[in-house]
Amino acid sequence: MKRKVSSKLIIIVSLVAALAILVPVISGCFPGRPAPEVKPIKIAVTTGVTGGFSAHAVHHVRSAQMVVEEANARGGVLGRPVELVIFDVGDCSAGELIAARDALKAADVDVNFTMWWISAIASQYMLETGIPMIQQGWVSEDWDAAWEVKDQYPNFLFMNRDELGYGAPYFQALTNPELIPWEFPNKKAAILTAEGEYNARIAASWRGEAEKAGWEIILEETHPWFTTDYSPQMARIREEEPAIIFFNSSIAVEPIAAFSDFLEDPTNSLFALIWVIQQPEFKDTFGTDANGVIGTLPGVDFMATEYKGTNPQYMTHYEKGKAFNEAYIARYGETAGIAAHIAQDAFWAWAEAVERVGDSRDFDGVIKDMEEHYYVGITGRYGFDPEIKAGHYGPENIPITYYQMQDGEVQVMGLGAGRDVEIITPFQLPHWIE
Amino acid sequence: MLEVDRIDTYYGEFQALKEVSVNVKEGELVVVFGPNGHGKSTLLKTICGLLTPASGYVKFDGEQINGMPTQKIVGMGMVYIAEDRHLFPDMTVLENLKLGAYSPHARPKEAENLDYVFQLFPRLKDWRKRNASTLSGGEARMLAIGRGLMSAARFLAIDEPSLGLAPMVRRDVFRTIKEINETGISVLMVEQSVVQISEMADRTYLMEDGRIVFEGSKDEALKDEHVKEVFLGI
Amino acid sequence: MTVSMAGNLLIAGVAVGAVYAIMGLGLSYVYGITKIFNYTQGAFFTWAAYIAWVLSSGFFHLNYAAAVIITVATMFLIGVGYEKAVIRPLRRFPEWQMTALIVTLASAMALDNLALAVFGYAPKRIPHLIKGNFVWGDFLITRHEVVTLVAALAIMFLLILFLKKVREGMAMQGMAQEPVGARIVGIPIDKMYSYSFGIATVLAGISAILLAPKILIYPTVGWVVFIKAFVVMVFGGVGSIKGTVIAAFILATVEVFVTYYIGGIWGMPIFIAVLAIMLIIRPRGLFGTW
Amino acid sequence: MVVNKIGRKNALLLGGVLVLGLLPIALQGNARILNVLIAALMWGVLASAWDLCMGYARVFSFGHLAFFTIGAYTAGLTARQLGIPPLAAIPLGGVTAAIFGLLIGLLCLRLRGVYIAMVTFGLHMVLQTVIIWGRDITGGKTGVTGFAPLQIGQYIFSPSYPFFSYYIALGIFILLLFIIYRIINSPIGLAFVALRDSEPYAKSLGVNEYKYKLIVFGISAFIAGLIGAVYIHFYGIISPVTLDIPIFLMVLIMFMLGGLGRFPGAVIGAFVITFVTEALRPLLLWRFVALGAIVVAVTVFIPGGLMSIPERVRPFIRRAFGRRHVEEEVS
Repeated sequence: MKRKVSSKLIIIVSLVAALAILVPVISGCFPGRPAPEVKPIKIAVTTGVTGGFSAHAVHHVRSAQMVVEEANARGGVLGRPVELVIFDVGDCSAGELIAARDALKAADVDVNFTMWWISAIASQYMLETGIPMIQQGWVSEDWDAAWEVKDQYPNFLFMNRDELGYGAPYFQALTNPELIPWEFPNKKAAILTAEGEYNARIAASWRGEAEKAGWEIILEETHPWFTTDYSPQMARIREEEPAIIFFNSSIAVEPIAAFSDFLEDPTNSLFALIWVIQQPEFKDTFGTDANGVIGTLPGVDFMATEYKGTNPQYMTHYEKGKAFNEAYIARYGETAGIAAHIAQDAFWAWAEAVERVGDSRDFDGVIKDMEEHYYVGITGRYGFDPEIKAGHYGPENIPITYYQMQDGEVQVMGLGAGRDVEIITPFQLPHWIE
Repeated sequence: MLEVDRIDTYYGEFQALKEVSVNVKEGELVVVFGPNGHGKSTLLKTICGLLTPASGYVKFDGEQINGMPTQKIVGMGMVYIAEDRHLFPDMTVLENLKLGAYSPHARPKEAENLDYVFQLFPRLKDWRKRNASTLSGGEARMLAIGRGLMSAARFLAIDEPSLGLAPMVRRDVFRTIKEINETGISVLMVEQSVVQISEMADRTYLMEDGRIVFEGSKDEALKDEHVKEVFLGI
Repeated sequence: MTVSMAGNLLIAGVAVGAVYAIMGLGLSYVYGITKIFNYTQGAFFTWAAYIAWVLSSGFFHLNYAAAVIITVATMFLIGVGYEKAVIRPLRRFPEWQMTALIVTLASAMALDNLALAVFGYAPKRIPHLIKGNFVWGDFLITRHEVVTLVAALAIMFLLILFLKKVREGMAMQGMAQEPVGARIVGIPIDKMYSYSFGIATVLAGISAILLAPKILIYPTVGWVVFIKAFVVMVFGGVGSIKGTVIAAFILATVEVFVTYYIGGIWGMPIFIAVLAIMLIIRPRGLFGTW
Repeated sequence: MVVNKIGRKNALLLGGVLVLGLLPIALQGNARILNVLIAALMWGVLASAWDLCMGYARVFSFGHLAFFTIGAYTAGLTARQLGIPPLAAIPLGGVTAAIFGLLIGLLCLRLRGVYIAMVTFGLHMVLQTVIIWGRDITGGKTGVTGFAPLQIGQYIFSPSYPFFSYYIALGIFILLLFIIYRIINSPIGLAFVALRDSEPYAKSLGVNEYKYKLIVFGISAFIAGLIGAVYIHFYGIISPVTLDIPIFLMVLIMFMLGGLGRFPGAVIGAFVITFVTEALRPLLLWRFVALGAIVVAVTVFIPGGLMSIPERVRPFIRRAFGRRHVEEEVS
């Protein structure tokens, strides 16, 4: 009996002790900061540094760091210093995004710049906070759930809507004799697609347009992310020799692996990527071996290229972009990835709106102002359409750009969408085509 | 040659050996008797380094060996022949014997020792291509002893060589051990039953509940009242 | 499907199978000898590839043969060091194999992410050992693939020879079959554990050198190969060298044909489905001994 | 002595529950921490169910994350397509997972350890592919969304109502952990504990071992599926990201770190890993390097897992206080 009493006592004491220890420890994991004299503007960058998009997120984070330094050098936003809050959402699973949302709310940020989120519903939770959320781009159907309630939550914008660029218009451009003056040996195409909704939708749209034009799809294939062995697919390609190989993937590793295998024994085919051609890895891996590979991107992105056109409007983008590229290379020793450029434009478009509104906490007001004004950046002129919550496309706004690897560099081949393309640098026949 | 001085050995919190002292002189054949589960095997395992005593020490040729890894002890010329044999089941008899001579000092004498083992157990030679797992109890026992001899040991610690053997085979095994002993190899053997082999032992110990309760020559053992009580039920 | 098509696919399957075989041998070897389920094998693969890259095309621009030798030697030291630092302290405790499982898992996680932090996500390429192709009519095989195939078979025979004829190899096998027996005859267990890890890590290194020119190097590359090697090991029968090699060729060929006919996304699931069917028919794998 | 010991253990468990119950009040409803706690509770249940299988029944399963996902998808899809209310959809998720568990168990439980791991991992891989491939039904990589949430009055079980949701999650947590606890202390559970400690006992158990393993496998699949269904109702989404290797590793590490086959260990591991991961987040790229290194270091120093600390400390205390219970313990 005596022992029982003592064990009860132990339990009560340990309980109290546990609570006393647990609460500060857990709270300690989430430190709050003492408020400084001038309240800084807090901008958040929410991106999957450790997830599957790690390669892009790195550029996103670096670019954000540069933008904040530059903003502070210019005297901040609204005369207040700008502070950067980076939040890693890993693999973008729901739990990660909820944690991000709660952390950003706790940090009381003024705006949230995101890269590409897969978990749309979690984005909806983020929208509930009212914090403006400016996302780099995605296929809007992925946002179905959030899309339905977009009137309820006006506080988000897309920089781009990717489905406008890569699907049907891309096929049209590839078969546009002005852009690509090459007589196709046959009307066969192979589509190699990475798993996931984003690429699946692009593939479906591309395929639909190709079939409408009477082309035969000899191979349509979905591979897992980070697939690096394409020998069976290449075997099929070597047998059928399709005129176009459309490689539709968002991670540079995949096209690099596929293209190296392709080069072992190439066929007379165009090798067409989507925006991955602008990831520095691709260029750095192949150098001049890749001469002839084609890619596309919504928005002008003049990194590491020379603009040979004469359009003064694009000249502006080019000068700005070139300055940024040089600063980026000077600082990080490598070419900026695609996410870096859009991150620049997203911030300055927002900052200009805040300066006009005069209050960073007027969330709806800032977004409304962004929708009402144009911003001229590195990648294009941004005028946001309130209907689609995204930047306008078109030669005046965000042009669709087609690229080709020439002399080991990514060159702008043409600007425009579909059949309406302004030629900048003439197409060169890929070196592997006989 | 071997001095065991007041060792205590634990299995977790269970104390299996309590201040056990045993010694074996050069060329002697010493037998430790005792009922099952009273710490005899633990004693041998502690001596040859499979277990580490919590206190006390084990000396071999005057050098302290408790705490040494087994392979070093084997290298010094002591080998343990286990009760449950621990042969390599998926290897042939010959491979088992070869691995017996793994220790660097035994390697030069490998061929010589192999001849000796085949001479002692001619049947092993016939079975040298057979898998060890297919051997019967008596055959496996022979192989275990043979493998022990391959290590060019000067000291054998044999754990219950008679366990599970038919009386005829048992006698064979004992006779062989005696023969080995007569070539000058010291033997410390552990047995359950005192009667069978008491005549071949130079000295005997009785172990009960982890303690040595009797020490003396074989004649003294057979006369001792306590020993009789334990083993003969008198 | 034409004959040349089938032939080329078969060649592709055999070439991929050779790499799975080497990697599978490493896993099977560690598991057979130490009964440790070594998750770190995949991370070692990744690191071996990065080391080879740093030595050859990355920074030092060494002669490729020198790079290979240094990589293999480094991998042996890494394997031995890993065993000594991380696995050996665990071995004193009961049920340590289970604990080893978590340690190797966590090390794999740490090492993969370390590669990400150090080298970034940009994929790296290392050159083929030999450039060029062999072509007979419609059939094509790269010289590199031939080297891989020869290496796989050579490693298989060397391993069998080592385990059957060399005293150290026999001792390792003895240790696997009967650990206490191995201690009794004076086999230095600690050393044998370290060496087994060293050898397995070397096998991971060799497969990395052979595979990396074909599949690029990126921080999680080892996982994909690891999982496939794991399936290969189980299919062939754990601990069986011959079984592992045969299983590697069968599964790689199946994978190549499935990718061709159904799509790449089905490669892995079918790979595993074949394994499941196999295990239901033969619960110990092709040549499993237990 | 023995009775007293179990009594003390129960009291400790009760105390743990009490602490968990009081935490939100102590934290003054801090939404951020509460949402992380809810995640820890859910992972705690999954890790415990997995541990029941791996630590007690010694079935080397790699399929529990798949069961979790099956439960989640079943609940989400039936709720969306058929409009089934959450209270029916959640158990349905559990039952479906259990059916899959029993089928897989029937196939593979006679195999040996690693082989079971491979077959169950096969389920994991196939499931991932089926989800991506069947995008018309499953939503592909985007996942399942858009169904009625679990709602009581104006309160919704979602990250937007952390205080309310925490108690719902805690209730489910206690219920499911109680089931696991009862199984561990049932004759089957005790038989498994005895089995892992002594081989001869395994033989005396004979033919029934297969049956018992199957039962435990089914139950733990059920619990995993159920908590998966709870997960999707809480977050409103599940996607195949859940089946990616990092999460798989994290859950495995949770119960391994807590202590394999030491009952509340999995829960403790889940809490530790969830919070450490969260606390390390500012390290960005170095986060998982640090996490992995910490787990390796902790395991090398405490090989039996966190739950073995008392056992390992006890002899030292005993020695320090000079009390010797050696004989008593053995008898």
